[in-house]
Amino acid sequence: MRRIAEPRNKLKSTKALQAAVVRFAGDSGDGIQLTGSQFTDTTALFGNDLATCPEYPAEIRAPAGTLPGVSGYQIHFGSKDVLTPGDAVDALIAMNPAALVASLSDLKTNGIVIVNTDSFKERDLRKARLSSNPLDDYTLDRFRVFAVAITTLTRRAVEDLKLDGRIVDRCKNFFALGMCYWLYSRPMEPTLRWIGDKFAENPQLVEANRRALRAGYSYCDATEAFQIQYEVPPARLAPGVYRNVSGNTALSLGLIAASQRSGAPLFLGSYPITPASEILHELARHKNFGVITFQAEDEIGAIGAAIGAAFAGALAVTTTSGPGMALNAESVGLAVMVELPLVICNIQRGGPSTGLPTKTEQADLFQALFGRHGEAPAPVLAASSPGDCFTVAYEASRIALKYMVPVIVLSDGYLARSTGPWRIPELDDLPAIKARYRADPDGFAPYARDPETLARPWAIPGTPGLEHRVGGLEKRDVSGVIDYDPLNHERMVDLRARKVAAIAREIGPVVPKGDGDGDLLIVGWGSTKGAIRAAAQARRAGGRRIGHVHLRYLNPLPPNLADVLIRYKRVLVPELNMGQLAWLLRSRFLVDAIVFGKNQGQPFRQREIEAKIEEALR
Amino acid sequence: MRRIAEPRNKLKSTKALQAAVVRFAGDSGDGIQLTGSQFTDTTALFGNDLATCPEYPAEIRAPAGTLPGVSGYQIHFGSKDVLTPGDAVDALIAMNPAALVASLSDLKTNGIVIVNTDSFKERDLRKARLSSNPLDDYTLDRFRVFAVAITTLTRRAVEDLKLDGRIVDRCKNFFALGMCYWLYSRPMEPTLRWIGDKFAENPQLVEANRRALRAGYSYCDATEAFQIQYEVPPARLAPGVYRNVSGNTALSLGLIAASQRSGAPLFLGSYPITPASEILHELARHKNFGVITFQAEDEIGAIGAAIGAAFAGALAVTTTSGPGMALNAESVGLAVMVELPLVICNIQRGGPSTGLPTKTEQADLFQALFGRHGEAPAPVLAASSPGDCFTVAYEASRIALKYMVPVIVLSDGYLARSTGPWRIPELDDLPAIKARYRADPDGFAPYARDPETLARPWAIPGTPGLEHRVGGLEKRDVSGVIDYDPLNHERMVDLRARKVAAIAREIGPVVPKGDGDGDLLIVGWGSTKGAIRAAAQARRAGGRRIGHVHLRYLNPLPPNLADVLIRYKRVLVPELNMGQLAWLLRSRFLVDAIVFGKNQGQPFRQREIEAKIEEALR
Amino acid sequence: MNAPASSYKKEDFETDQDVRWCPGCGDFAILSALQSVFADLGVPREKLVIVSGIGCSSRLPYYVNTYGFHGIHGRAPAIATGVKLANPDLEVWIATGDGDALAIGGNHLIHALRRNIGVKILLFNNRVYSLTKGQSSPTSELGQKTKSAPYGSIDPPFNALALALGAGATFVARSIDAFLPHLKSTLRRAAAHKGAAFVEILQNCLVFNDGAFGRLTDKNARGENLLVLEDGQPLVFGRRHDKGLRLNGLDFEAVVMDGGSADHDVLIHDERRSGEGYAYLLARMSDHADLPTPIGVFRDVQRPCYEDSVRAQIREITKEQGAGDLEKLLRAGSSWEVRE
Amino acid sequence: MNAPASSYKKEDFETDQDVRWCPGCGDFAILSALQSVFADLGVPREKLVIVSGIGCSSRLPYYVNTYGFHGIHGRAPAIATGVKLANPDLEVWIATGDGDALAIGGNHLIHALRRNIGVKILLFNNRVYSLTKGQSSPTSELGQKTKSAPYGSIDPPFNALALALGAGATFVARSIDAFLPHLKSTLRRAAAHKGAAFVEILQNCLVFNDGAFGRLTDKNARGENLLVLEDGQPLVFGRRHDKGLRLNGLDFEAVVMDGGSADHDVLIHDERRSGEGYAYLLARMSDHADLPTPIGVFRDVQRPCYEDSVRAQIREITKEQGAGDLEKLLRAGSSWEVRE
Ligand SMILES: Cc1ncc(C[n+]2csc(CCOP(=O)(O)OP(=O)(O)O)c2C)c(N)n1
Ligand SMILES: Cc1ncc(C[n+]2csc(CCOP(=O)(O)OP(=O)(O)O)c2C)c(N)n1
Ligand code: SF4
Ligand code: SF4
Ligand SMILES: [Mg+2]
Ligand SMILES: [Mg+2]
Repeated sequence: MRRIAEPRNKLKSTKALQAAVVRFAGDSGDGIQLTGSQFTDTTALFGNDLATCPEYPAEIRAPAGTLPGVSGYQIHFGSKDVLTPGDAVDALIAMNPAALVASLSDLKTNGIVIVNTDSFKERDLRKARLSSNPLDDYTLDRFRVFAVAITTLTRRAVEDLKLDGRIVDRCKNFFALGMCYWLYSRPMEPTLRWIGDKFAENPQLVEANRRALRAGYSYCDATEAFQIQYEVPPARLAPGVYRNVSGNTALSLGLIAASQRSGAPLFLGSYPITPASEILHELARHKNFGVITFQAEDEIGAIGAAIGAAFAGALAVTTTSGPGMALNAESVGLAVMVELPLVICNIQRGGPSTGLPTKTEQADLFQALFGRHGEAPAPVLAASSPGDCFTVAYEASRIALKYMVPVIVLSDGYLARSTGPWRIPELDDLPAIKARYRADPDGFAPYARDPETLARPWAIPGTPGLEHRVGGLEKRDVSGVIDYDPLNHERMVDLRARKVAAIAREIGPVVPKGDGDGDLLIVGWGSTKGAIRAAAQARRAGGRRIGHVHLRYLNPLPPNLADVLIRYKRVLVPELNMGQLAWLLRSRFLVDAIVFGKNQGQPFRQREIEAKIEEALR
Repeated sequence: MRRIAEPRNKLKSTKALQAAVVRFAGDSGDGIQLTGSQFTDTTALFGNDLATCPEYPAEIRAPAGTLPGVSGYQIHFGSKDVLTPGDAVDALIAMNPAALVASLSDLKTNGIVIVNTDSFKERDLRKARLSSNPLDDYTLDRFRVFAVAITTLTRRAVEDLKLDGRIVDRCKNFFALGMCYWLYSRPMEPTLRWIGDKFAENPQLVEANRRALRAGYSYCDATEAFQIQYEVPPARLAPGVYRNVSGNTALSLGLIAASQRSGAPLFLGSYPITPASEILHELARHKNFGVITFQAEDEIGAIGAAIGAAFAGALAVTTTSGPGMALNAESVGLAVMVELPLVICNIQRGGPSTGLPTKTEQADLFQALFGRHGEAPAPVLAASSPGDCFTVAYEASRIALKYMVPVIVLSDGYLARSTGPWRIPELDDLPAIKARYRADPDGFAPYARDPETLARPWAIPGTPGLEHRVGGLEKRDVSGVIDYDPLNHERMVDLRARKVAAIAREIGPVVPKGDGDGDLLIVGWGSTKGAIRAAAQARRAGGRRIGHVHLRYLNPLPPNLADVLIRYKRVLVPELNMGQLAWLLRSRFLVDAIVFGKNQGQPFRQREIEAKIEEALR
Repeated sequence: MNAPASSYKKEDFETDQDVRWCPGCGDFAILSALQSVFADLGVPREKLVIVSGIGCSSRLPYYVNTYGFHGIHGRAPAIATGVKLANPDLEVWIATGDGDALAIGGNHLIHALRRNIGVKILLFNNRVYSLTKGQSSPTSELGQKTKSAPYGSIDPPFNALALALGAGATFVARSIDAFLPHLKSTLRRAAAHKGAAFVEILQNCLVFNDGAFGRLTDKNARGENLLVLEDGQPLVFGRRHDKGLRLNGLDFEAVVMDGGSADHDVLIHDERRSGEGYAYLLARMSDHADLPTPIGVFRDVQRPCYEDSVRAQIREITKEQGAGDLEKLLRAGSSWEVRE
Repeated sequence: MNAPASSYKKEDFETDQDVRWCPGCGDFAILSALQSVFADLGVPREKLVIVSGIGCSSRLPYYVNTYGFHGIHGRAPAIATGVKLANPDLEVWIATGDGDALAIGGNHLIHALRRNIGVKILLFNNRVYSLTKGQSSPTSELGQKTKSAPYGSIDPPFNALALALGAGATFVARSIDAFLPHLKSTLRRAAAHKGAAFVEILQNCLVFNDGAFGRLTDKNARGENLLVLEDGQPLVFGRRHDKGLRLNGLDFEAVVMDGGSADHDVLIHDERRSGEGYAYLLARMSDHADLPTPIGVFRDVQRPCYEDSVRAQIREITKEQGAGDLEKLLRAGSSWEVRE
């Protein structure tokens, strides 16, 4: 089923758009996330490219109707490349006053605002700390406001079902969804079907929700207030099978894929922490892949168990966020020393300390690169989009297994939660990956190295004749026995560094997007990719000669980066921190990279980067 | 008592030296450390400048006579500035074969080797894994060897005391010491006195040890083999009262001094770890200064308690080494966020992981600067000599109290153990330092800031009217309540960074030692100061134009550093790591600083730096 | 400015912060109980310090108008130890959760109890990680479905009180959010104890583990499932107070009290019982399906408390050696003078 | 290459590494006992894994020719848990010290015991930090002078066995380095236990705490101070085996066995006793100056072990859902196809 459109009301006019940004906002009890994902699924099936960004309240259940209780879900969809969830909102559906005021500043002038008037009573305004009703004052002057009694209309639609009032009111989000489907000419079929599956056990609920959805749609179709219906034609995506994934889901799938393809059973040692927990949740659901998820007593127990599992032959993983990563520092050093494969995922959040746990930030790059005592280098990879989390998790596993090293994967709260269409890879297209267990006792030495990768052998307990001891003390080259000899230490420090550096050979050259040389090279990493690309495209369209390099490999850096950097007059590094990658580039290449830091717990807006580009070029 | 010399044997000749390097080496049971420190104390009292470096076996009690069981003590003393314990040894006292072979490579050609022939039996050679006797083969051809039956001669000297054989043999180190006193024309008086005090409860022991000492002296005086006696005249040290201190002792004293002067009681939360433990031991001995030493269950408990104590008004300190520092990362971030004074001392050792716990290294600079999640800046100071540990500990406390920040102090295993003469400061000369507890409820806000230092008020529990809450979540400027507002977060990230950066105002300009401009600037930090200075002096004497800047403040950097850097053609950064400070300078100043890393668990030799200087200037 | 300690009202311990718990959360009751108890204690407000870790429960300090420290996950006992050692005059309370105290913070907890440092530890046990939205905790029950154990937990839970006793706790109690008077009196008892006081408060998380303690709070069920400990009173329970506990060798067993001879075997609760076995058996009761779960004060005994020992040692040494003299200290050992 | 498991000799478990303990250290005896026991177990050498933390004791893996992992300080139980979960066929042993296991590693230890993961934990208790040259440990005794407590320790020590029981340990035992046959048989019992086995081994550190267990090992003293537990045998001690333990309410008391009626009260040791109180009282005996210190197996009961539960759940779910199909998994949820 694709591209089914509802019958059109001939009295209304239709306007084609290249893209649109819609935000659903309401109280966390209002089912906003569900509404948003339904809209997203329908839009994906419809064939648009898209990007989404949910926003949850920081509290589990902040008092209903208050500002801290607002839940939001934004989707940007279009018929061209959609790179970000959108700077500015074309249409806002606000289920209560708090949701309205929280979103106002992001709304385009002349944008659409649909409000549920039933929740703009005196009491509701008070909860949102408003002294006057925004529907009555000047607040909404700049916008096209549709004041709809959504609750009342929903009730009316399901009246005869004689349902409990609380249940009825829970249907109102489907009414709102129906309105949006009308507004953007989306088919209702997928959601109607979904409702059927979801509430299969309660036919009355199925009926009520379906009716609400249809009622919303019909309401727009019938009422005079709504005159224009929009159309956003499907995008031309590369052929393939797609699904919409969040970063955390994609990361989990990447790990399972790596385990399945390599033959090393997946072991996750983890301790819950926002925004990494969903990886633990997701992997715990797939035990039929032989996945072991071990929720440890703390992060140190989690990574400790992962190191033990790696010793015993598993594809071992630990997932955490900044604070947990800080606790893990000593254990990462151990993994570096014992040279075992390990994938360490840090889903970054706002810091320092407990910081802004529900917000996003990229301020743990230094920690990933340098946050250990002694010289303890480890490869560091960063994912740049929800779907890319799959690729990076898989690639990190590959490197870990091939080089016998702990590999650090950086994602962040924004990637973790936001979604985008992901082309599901053909299994045969995935890079080769293999657990190479040593079995042959002949010539075995625990720290003898593969001449190419410098990897030591993976001789797992249970293998006869390979009994040996590893540990955190410095070891003698080849034999692996404890050794404090000065020159041996220097050799081992060097070997550990060279092993990581050698991975660069496998990293393809970076090829800047946009102009291959020119005035400005923008270098980014991680979740900022969409915003940077969109901004660069826009400024190039405005006549600028700009290239954009987005780094997946932060350590080692791609081997041709130096050559690329010198082809531009200036280098700009936008990051959600105070300039950590910029520091790295400055030090490594002695290039006067311009720091563009943002420390607001929020992703970049395209326009912020555009403005900075212009400033840099001035 | 100073400069008492023993009567001279007129038949022998005397040769004056500017400096000499003596190493005592033997089994860890041989009392080597005690012998070395007696020689040192005497030499200090005699008026030489000096530097020492003890080396302990890694094991508690490695099997007697083996290579891992060798204990060493090296002293460099002279009549000019003595900057290092010496690259090469003028005189070695080797109490057994293992001690001899372990030291051979450090011995100057034509150097003196005194061996105790009584311990060069077949069995002793086997323990040292020697197949032939080095006294009989070519091994010692390059040296002036004095083969002395030290054990036998000692026994003979105390024969009539009818002591237990084991006790008698323990006296032999005093015989050796006596020989050295003769060799370098040192007075025996101080040690004779010390023996009297030390063994006061056992007059027989006093007698035996004194006899052994005198016997050693007389033996050299009498026997023909020893023809030349050396003299190293006193140095011209700046006037003042001196004592010989190790880095860990000086650091402990600095903390007590800071507490006494500031009025904030000293609280140490610590967990034992080599080479930091002696600070805990030392402070635990001074409870009559009101010092609380709390040995916690682990490092996290230690720093946690310190943070709690800081909240309650103490000058709070934690001491650890790399692995503990790694564990502390999360808590340091908390201290940054709650903006409480805290002194965090990392006595670095060889890493990564457990690494080389008894060896020295400077590879935790990155960890100190960047080893936390989020943007969590903290001042970082490094000590450069044993005595400087006092100054730096005091200064770190001053900064912590003045700016309400956690301050990281870096020392290392080499500084911790080695000793040098330290001019005891006059109390009045110490910089002002003050615990500024807030008492006035008027206008109080927990995150209101001093306009100059940006410090928030220290309002300690027990103060009426100042009840407030702190924590690791982002806080609103001034009021300190939890706040996830994007712009507030940015402001706070910025404020925390500016507060640390502002300390630069108090850092005097760096003035290079040596040439103020020229071909090469050497920039160093920490314990390498002596070796760098000595090498730079030597190369300047060889005609090079070299300056040397040694950084005490690693964050923030001294404000005039950029101006200094550009006055030289090249910049060389010798460090006991892979180039961490060099990286910092490159990034910060875009200067092509040359990395000179050494990763051997050993301090620099002067000659290594000299060679590198020449290479850099080529 | 501050009201005199004797005339506090509960409101004096409220702050202007919005309380950010889910409406209906058991944490509200605990907060309210604590504020009331603080008002009654007669301790000046500025001498009260609440330290917490991370979790829904650990938000508590923000809502009580005393000094407060919202620490990091699991570290409240460490921070609180530092506060109390630095200033033993303060009354230091800890608010913590089952994850905070028993998972990541387990080590600090047992060491605080071992040392018997004078802090009051309130463990809000809802058998789940709530702030992080519903994973298993070390007190989650076998089979309990959570986000991290979607097929049911296979990790056997800790018995928090048995663990505390094993670590050497001198004061151990249990109460329930739903029983406000009992909770208050338990908190009062904790306040009165000198040394470490460990209080497990069974707390309902209505979002992620609603009804976890229904057996104990439900009007109909609780009679059979709950045993309220009272010092000097027999160990009696049952809807009609008709059952008692007696010893069978070294185990407890429930007997019906029918006025017969068995009635005399029923044990009398003794909080100060010196042997450790009694409190331990009481603590282990909740592991046994056939025994009721006790609430109240299990054990309240005296051992020297840590902050006193620390101060006493300092006093003693200072008496012996005299107060430290910095000048002398710096010049200790062999020093020498160099003159111009 | 490897000898058949059945014909191992002790020497098969030696390595070519120089043993770096002080001559005379109690660790040698433990090493030797373990090597002998390994030789007898009939487990192929490659299936044995020894994990340790940091400390003198934690050097042990280097000296045993099996797979070995010298971890970081305190984390051996975490690492061992990962090894055992990843491959339950392995026999996983932990060598740890009183500092390693009870100070920094306390949390991992109690959680390993709670989960009942099948690892054998050998705690070398010398009541001091030896590797770091003599600081206090959590089992140092009150008043013990150490480098970090030069005026005597004021920290009350843990009772390791009580702590283990409080955490839910299923196998708890104590032995002494000096009693080689007893030590070996205790290790053999640990090897035979399914689930977590916790063995405290009193170990003499002759450098930093020499004679700490003299009361128990000294020929003259030990009769009165030591009680050797034997399953099914009465709790008897005394130089002339003339004293027994009986219950007084819920406490143990020592009685002289004079052939009189009191003799019948003397308790019979029962390792498998289901109630928790008995083993706990045995564990607490060493805290009481008037009671002897027991050695032997205190408790040996069965609970499901963690690695089994983990595997069972995986098996069950796989049976229900079928083995995972990667292709299907990737395409799960609503997917759509875009054609050329
Ligand atoms: C180092 C670290 N790890 C993990 C977290 C995430 N985290 C916050 S609260 C919490 C558990 C809370 O559970 P509990 O202590 O039972 O408190 P509750 O929310 O149930 O009251 C976790 C895992 C964190 N903040 N810091
Ligand atoms: C994180 C960390 N903290 C501290 C240390 C230092 N350390 C090494 S062993 C040890 C204690 C050893 O005591 P114990 O476990 O009793 O072993 P023993 O030496 O007595 O056998 C300590 C504190 C370390 N290696 N790592
Ligand atoms: S999630 Fe549970 S524990 Fe947290 S506030 Fe809500 S009800 Fe309370
Ligand atoms: S220091 Fe003590 S425990 Fe360590 S090896 Fe020596 S005797 Fe054994
Ligand atoms: Mg909880
Ligand atoms: Mg020990």
